[in-house]
Amino acid sequence: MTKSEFEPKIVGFLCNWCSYAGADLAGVSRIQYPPTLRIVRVMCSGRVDPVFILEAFRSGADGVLVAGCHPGDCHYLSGNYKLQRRVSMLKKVLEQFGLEPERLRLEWVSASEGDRFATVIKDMTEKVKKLGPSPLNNGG
Amino acid sequence: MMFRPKIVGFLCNWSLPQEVNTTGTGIIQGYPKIRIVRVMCIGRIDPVIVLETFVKGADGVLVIGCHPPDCHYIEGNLQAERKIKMLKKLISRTGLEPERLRLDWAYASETELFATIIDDFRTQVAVLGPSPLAGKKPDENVLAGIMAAKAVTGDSRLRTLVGREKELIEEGNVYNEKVEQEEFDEVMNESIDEEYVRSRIRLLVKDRPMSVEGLARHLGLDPKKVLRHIVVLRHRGLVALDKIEREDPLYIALEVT
Amino acid sequence: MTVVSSAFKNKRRLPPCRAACPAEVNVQGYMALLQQGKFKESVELIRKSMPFPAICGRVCFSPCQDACSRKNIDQPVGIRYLKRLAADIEREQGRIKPDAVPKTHNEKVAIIGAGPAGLSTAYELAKLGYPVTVFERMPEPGGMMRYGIPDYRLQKYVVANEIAYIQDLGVEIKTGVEFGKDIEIDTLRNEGYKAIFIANGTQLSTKLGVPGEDLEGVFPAVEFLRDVSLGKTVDVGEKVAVIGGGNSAIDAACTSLRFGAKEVTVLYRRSRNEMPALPHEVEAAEKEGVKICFLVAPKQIIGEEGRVKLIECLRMKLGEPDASGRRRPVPIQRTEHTYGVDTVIPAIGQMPETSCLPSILLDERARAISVDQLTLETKIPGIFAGGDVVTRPASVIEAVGAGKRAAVSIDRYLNGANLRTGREEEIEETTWVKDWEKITRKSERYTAPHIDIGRQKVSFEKADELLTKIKAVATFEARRCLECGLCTECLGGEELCEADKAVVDETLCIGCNVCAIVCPFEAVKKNETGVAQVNEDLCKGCGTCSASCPERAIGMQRFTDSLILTNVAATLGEPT
Amino acid sequence: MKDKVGAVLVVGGGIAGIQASLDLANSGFRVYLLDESPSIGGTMTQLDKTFPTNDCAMCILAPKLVMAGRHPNIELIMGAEIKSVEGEEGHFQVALVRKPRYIDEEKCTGCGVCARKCPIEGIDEFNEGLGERTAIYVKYPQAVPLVYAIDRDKCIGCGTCQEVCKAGAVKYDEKEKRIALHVGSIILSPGFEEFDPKLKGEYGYGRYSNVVSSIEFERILSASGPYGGIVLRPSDGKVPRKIAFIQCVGSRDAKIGNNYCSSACCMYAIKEAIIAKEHNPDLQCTIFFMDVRAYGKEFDAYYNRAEEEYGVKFVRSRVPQIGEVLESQNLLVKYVEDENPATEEFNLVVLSVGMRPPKHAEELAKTLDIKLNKYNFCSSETFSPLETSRPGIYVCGAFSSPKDIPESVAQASGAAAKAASSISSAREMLTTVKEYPPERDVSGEEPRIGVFVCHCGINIGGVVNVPEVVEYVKTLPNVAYAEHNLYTCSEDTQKRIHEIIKEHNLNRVVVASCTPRTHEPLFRETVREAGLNIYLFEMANIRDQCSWVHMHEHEEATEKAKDLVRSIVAKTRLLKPLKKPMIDVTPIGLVIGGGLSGMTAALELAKQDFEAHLVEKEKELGGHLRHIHYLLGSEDPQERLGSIIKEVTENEKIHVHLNSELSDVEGYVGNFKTTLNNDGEKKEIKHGVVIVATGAMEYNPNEYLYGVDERVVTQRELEERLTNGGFNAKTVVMIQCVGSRNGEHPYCSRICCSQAVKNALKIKELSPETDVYVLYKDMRTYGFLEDYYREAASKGVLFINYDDENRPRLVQENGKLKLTVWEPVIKTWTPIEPDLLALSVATLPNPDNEHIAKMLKVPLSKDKFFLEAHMKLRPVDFATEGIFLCGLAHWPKSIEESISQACAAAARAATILSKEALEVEGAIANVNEDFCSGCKICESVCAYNAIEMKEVDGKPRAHVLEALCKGCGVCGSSCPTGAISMLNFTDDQILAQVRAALKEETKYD
Repeated sequence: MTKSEFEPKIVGFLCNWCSYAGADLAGVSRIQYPPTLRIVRVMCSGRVDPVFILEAFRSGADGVLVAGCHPGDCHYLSGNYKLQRRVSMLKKVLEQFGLEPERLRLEWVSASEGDRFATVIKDMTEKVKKLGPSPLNNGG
Repeated sequence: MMFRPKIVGFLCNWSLPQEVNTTGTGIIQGYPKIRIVRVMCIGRIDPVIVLETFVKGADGVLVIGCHPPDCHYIEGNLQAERKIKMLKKLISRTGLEPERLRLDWAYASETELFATIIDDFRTQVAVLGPSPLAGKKPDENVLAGIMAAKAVTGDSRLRTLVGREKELIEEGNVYNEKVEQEEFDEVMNESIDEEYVRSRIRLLVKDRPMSVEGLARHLGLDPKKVLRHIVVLRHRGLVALDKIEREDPLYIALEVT
Repeated sequence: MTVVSSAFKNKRRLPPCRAACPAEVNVQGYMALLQQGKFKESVELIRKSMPFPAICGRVCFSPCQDACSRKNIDQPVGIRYLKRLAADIEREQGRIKPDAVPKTHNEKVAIIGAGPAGLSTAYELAKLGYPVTVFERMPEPGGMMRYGIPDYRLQKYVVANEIAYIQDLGVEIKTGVEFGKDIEIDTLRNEGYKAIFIANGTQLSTKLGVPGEDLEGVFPAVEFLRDVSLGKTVDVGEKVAVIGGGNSAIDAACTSLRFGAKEVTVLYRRSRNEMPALPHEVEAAEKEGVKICFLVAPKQIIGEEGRVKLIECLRMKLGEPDASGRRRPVPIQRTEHTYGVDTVIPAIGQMPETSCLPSILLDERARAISVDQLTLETKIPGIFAGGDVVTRPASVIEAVGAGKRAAVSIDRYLNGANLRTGREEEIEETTWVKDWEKITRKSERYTAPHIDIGRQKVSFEKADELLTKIKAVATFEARRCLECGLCTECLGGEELCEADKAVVDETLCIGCNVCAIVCPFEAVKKNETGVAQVNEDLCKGCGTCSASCPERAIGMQRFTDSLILTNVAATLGEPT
Repeated sequence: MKDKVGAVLVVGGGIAGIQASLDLANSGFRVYLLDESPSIGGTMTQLDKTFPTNDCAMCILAPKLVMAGRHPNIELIMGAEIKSVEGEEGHFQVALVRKPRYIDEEKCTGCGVCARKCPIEGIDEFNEGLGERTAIYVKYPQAVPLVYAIDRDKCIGCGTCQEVCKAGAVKYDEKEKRIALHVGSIILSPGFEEFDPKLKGEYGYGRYSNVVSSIEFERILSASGPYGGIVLRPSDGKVPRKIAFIQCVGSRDAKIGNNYCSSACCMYAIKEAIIAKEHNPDLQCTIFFMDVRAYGKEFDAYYNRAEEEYGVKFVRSRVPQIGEVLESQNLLVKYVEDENPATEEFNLVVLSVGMRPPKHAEELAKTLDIKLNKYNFCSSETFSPLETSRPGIYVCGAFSSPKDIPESVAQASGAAAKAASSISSAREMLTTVKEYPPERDVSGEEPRIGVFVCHCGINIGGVVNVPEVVEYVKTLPNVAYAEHNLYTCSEDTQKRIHEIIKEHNLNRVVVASCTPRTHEPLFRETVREAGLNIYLFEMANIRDQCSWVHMHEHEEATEKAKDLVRSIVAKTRLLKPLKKPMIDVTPIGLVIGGGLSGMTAALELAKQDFEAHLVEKEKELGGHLRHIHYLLGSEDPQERLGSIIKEVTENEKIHVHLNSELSDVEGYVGNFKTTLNNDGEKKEIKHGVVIVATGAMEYNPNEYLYGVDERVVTQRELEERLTNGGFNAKTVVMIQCVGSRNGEHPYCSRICCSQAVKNALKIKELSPETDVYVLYKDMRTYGFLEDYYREAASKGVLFINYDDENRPRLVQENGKLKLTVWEPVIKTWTPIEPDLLALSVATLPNPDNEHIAKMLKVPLSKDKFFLEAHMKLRPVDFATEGIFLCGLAHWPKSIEESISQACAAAARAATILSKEALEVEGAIANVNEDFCSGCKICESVCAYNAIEMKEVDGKPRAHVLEALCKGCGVCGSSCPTGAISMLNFTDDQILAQVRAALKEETKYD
């Protein structure tokens, strides 16, 4: 992969108890994945306000990942359900903005799924690379 | 033409015979055979200066001080004696003949004794022939040895030991025990050996990175010992890993800020 | 001429030798010059303190040598011998002829007596530009130096030469003028002398106070030595007895030998270590054959036809110490014994001739002039007195010292300044080794290498070579001086001065204290912030600390590493 | 009788000693932690990484070292030995002698000038002789206490160190100091001594330079080791191509009297091989072993990954001898493969040395008057694994029996429980509460941020260009100070941060290093001690989420690290100080599961005077123990079960709820409310902590005709027959790993090997002439169980090895069972006709785990057992505070291990129950009443009912119940008017973090 090829920038909102711990486990197990992800830690995926996701795209993110605990695992019981509804609503909104919905991705990652977390990132990086830079992003 | 050795004489001001011309170039009528460098006391002579003198091409260095216990500054001569003892051990490792450095005692009033010392040393150096460092192309190996020795005498380890030697042996250490001379010599010899080899290694890897095996071959030492020295040099931040070629890590000197 | 070290300014801290010398002669100064073989300059330096280097070099009791701290290592430096050698060399090779000092003052000063005290005052005042006239009773100036000390100890030409130096400065000496006869205080005042310094010494011998004292053949020491120095021939006969233990007794005894006496005996009422005479002079006399009997005192002198034949003496034992601190001799009854003698020379002391002096000047027992100890001013303002006439018989150097002090008082008196201010501080002795036990003493006594020059005639080259050898020994001896003073004040100036001090780079020093360990002078120590600090007063500049410092944080002001290395390069002729 | 002394003496400052001390100190007891060497940490400090998580040993140990070093109730007594112990349980008088260290511990700052200037050098024992150290030294840079010591035999007394020491800490005249202590109980955790490989002359250790011990190899691997983390050969500094690991050096070796297995060597050898390959991928590692004993939690997964993913070769063969090739100093390893001898040349050989009892174990035993077992380890019973022969003196760690770090940490907490229960009445008697300096009011101050970027040895520094990141960080607005450190979490750097905060007047701190999940509390503590509120601190994770996952892209990793730090700094700029509300604690524990573990945990809580509810699904207590009739060793399990049940039922502090199940769990640590369902009748219990001891289930096999032919039984059924006389078989065959180590359950059930040996010995005892065969994949009789394995073999039990390719085949032929087994030695399928076939079946997780995990909201591991917070740091805690775990619910384990873990769980629970009130999270919801329209959406979405409506001058406004709010933030992002802001995760903080993560700050638009 030559330097000049497009390197997407992905912002990841990870919940402290499951997906963030999963990302840590990927590190502990030294599972390599592309350095495209910038993680923002929140206590629960339910904390992710649609405003955050829109601001991420506005600030030039080519893709946004929101990852929470598997349903039922949530440390705060049901935060992840709230997230699910918000994301499905947001995808429709993005479409109206002319942003491909695939740029926003919702995943459930548990504290012990280090390798799964890595595969999610690899897969998302490929997909966003195919989509090319975000139209909002002035190539910054 | 007959080899006339260049000898530098470090003479203490108080044991210098009157007729020796104390100012100017130090080459005086009565003694064309020796170049005098006058110092207030031979205690003033820093080991680094002696080695620098050899680097500048002297065939022999003669240090003449007041005969103990006669020293205008009480024990300057005794401190010089211990420094030169350490220097001789160090020089013998560099390939330069330690006999090219000599310490002797004299009285200002006894000009004859002064003359005989000079003549005797002159013949001794003549026998040894010109210094491997003198002339247009000095012997690479000996020069590297002396430069390494110079770095060692500039470093605090040996200077601390030799500076404290007299007090440790005559008055005793912090535990109020007198240190035996043999025990001290053992510590000193060990320190000289270690620091000298480390200094050689550091100079060698200054210009190009080398492997433990390369260093061992160059210095004719057991690679195991060289590795132990690399460990210490790395710990002191003087040497670092440059890169690994096949199975040989190469080390490079670090500039100490 | 500038002097390097800052130590020069606080004058009152003096090395032991200089503090012990009544005339505060800068011994360390001329030692430093001698070390570099600068004989002429060292005499010039001595003359800055006093005018008689050659004389003192011969007769002084050298208190400076007793105080020399080198005695703690082997033996003191031969200060007196070196002073004499320097002065003799300067004299033989043509004394420096000073040009007369211009008269910057017009107040005329009269000095009574051309002895060491008088001449010293004249010398000091002349240097200050005062018109000085010295009135001397005897035909030649010099006082006791010429007439009190026999030729073998102090050659006349030496005295003349040194007095000539004073005259060259512009001092006028009028001989044959007797105070109290030809001139008096009032005549001098009328002649316009503003200040008078009475230093006519002690002329009269002290009487023995025993029967038969005025028999013929009893020849008081003062007159005996004066006549000899005046060139009269004196017949002392075969056997001579000298009464007394001072220098004049020994001089009289030795002079008697030189006048043909076969058997000369000195009778001294106390024991050997109470003798005031110089020990080496006593030994020299004994070596020449003089016999000395101790604890003996004359009871009476028995004469035959008015001429002395026998002297009867009593044995003494020493009782309680008297006023002078010496133990009082007490006669032991029935120990009378006699010595057959042709001449008896009493030498038990001298007295000033006070009859010619106004009584107001005299002390209560009218035996000497009483003065203010500090300013040497007598009861009459403007009139000062010093030397033997005040202190009764004392040494040449003490007289010179008194002369110097009187000159200061006269100078202040004539300028109307207070005589006492700033003169009371006592002297603080500096020595740089705090405890001498730590210093290794030398086992064998040091004996100067003996040079046999003998009396034989020598060619000019041989003499010159001989002189170089003597100078070499002298410089070596001078090098033994430990330079206890802060700055040698050798007035040698910047290029000559080799004073060197250590200097610490505080950024490099880590406070490991090796410098303090190697410095025997405790001149470098860690200060409270834990960094090495040099005490410039104590630092001798040997440089050992600089060469031993593990962090190479100590350099020297003068003998820097780079200077030494440039010298090395220079000597080797930098290899191309 | 005299009242008890509320203090405990812990002998030995290794990981076990430290863990025990922390648990005791945090539950109200004063602790004297004693260690022979100048600093605590024991052998673990020398390790590079630890299995099976590959965490760097120092990263796990450093937080515990720092906490122990700073804890107001723990007093470190270094360089000391016990001279005498008098008295009895509750009040011991201990006489200690402290050897002089010649440095004043109060004054020494550990700056190291003295060591840099000391002219004397000696062998560096910490680096196992591979390097040099000076006469005045500290064992390793992160030592706690960070105080230097003088090696009196080496030092010539030149005085340099005293002179250069700015703190004036050097005291040459320090003498031996006698110390007298009064303690209530004593815990022995002196650890072990590494077996000296010189005693096995045939391996050439000490003669061949390239034969090293495993501890030496740890130092070679370590980034802070002599070779800076580059794997080299000591003989010539070359990078080895092929490394051989020889197992069981000094273990399972009757010839030299060490017949026991040292338990941890298989695993650390595999780890060393994996880490070595990580250092340079084309390295080839071969491990020569007899049995790979990967019996612990997820050990087998680690073993399989080593083999498949890392390509480590495993050769099952003893190595009789090692030779040396003179010229190259390579090594010739002789071994046996498929019965024929072979030799292979290696560049480096690592001897996996076993564990010997600590150096002066006998002396210690004599002084403390405790019994040792025949190997000089501390002897203990199966049912009282933590107690020595003398009441009041307890044991944990390797001194009780060789074990790995997770076991040692669990045992340490267990010993803490035991030590605490015997002096429970003296709790809080001698402890002091930690004093903090007053908090600095930073409101109104311009943000002045201090950034500390960590190398973490080579973990970060090896990939990310840390100095470049620091230079970049200095350009960020409001960053007042930035620097990089080798280990930011170490004690010395904590002190540095403290001083720098003061010196540069910082009011916010960022540490860029590893994950906040493990290290945030440690740094918050340091920041608080420097007078700053703990919420003025943030961490950027540039290790686990950057350097470790982008190991081959150094530039990109460095750029990403810069972005992550810039992003966190952006959030830090907006951080506000917050206060932490206190919640009270109901000092009652709830234990789920009435098996051995449950009962032990409940008993331990009761002994510490805490009330406990014990909930058991069935109608009687006992769990699996009811089916165990005899043990290896002399104790009678049924008799002990009876006495435990009696003790539990008679203890009035324990409320037993039989045939009861959990129906609902509400609340949080200190304030749980659980409703039990007792045959339909509901009962509500209030309690402060939960201990999960739900045990496990035996696998019901469907292979080997089980259930079809009644001659095929499980080991438990065999045990029943052997006890009630129903046994008369002539040939018995046992098959191991039935249901374990296969696709479905890829883990080892740990206890089946010892169960098989137990039954085999029983058979030989009852009818010696019966033939017994045991077909095994690996005989995993670790620790002292090895003795029984050897005893069985000597009594004629035949052990035959099989592997997955050729498993034993069973058919029913004319009424007989016909078993064909692959005979590896003669390489043929040999038939055996057993009268009885015993299957060693796997231990499976309890099916109820799913349901209970949901209720308690705790995670399960991949194998469906419960997942603990951290395998090494917190083995018996759950991530959720206040919930603990022990027994088979955690992982299959033996009776002693279950008891130890049960006590450990009780000890951990006691650290909470012993407190009246707990400080609770400060980052919770905050309502701005002006914006709140009273729409109640927040109330509906909050899962904790932590927000409700409240009348505010007539209008409904949202109001947060601080004690209940967990700070999840759901309400914050659901509120249509933005009235709710989440403290420490406010909207603008997160938005700033998002913007900065993507691009350079420009003036905000």
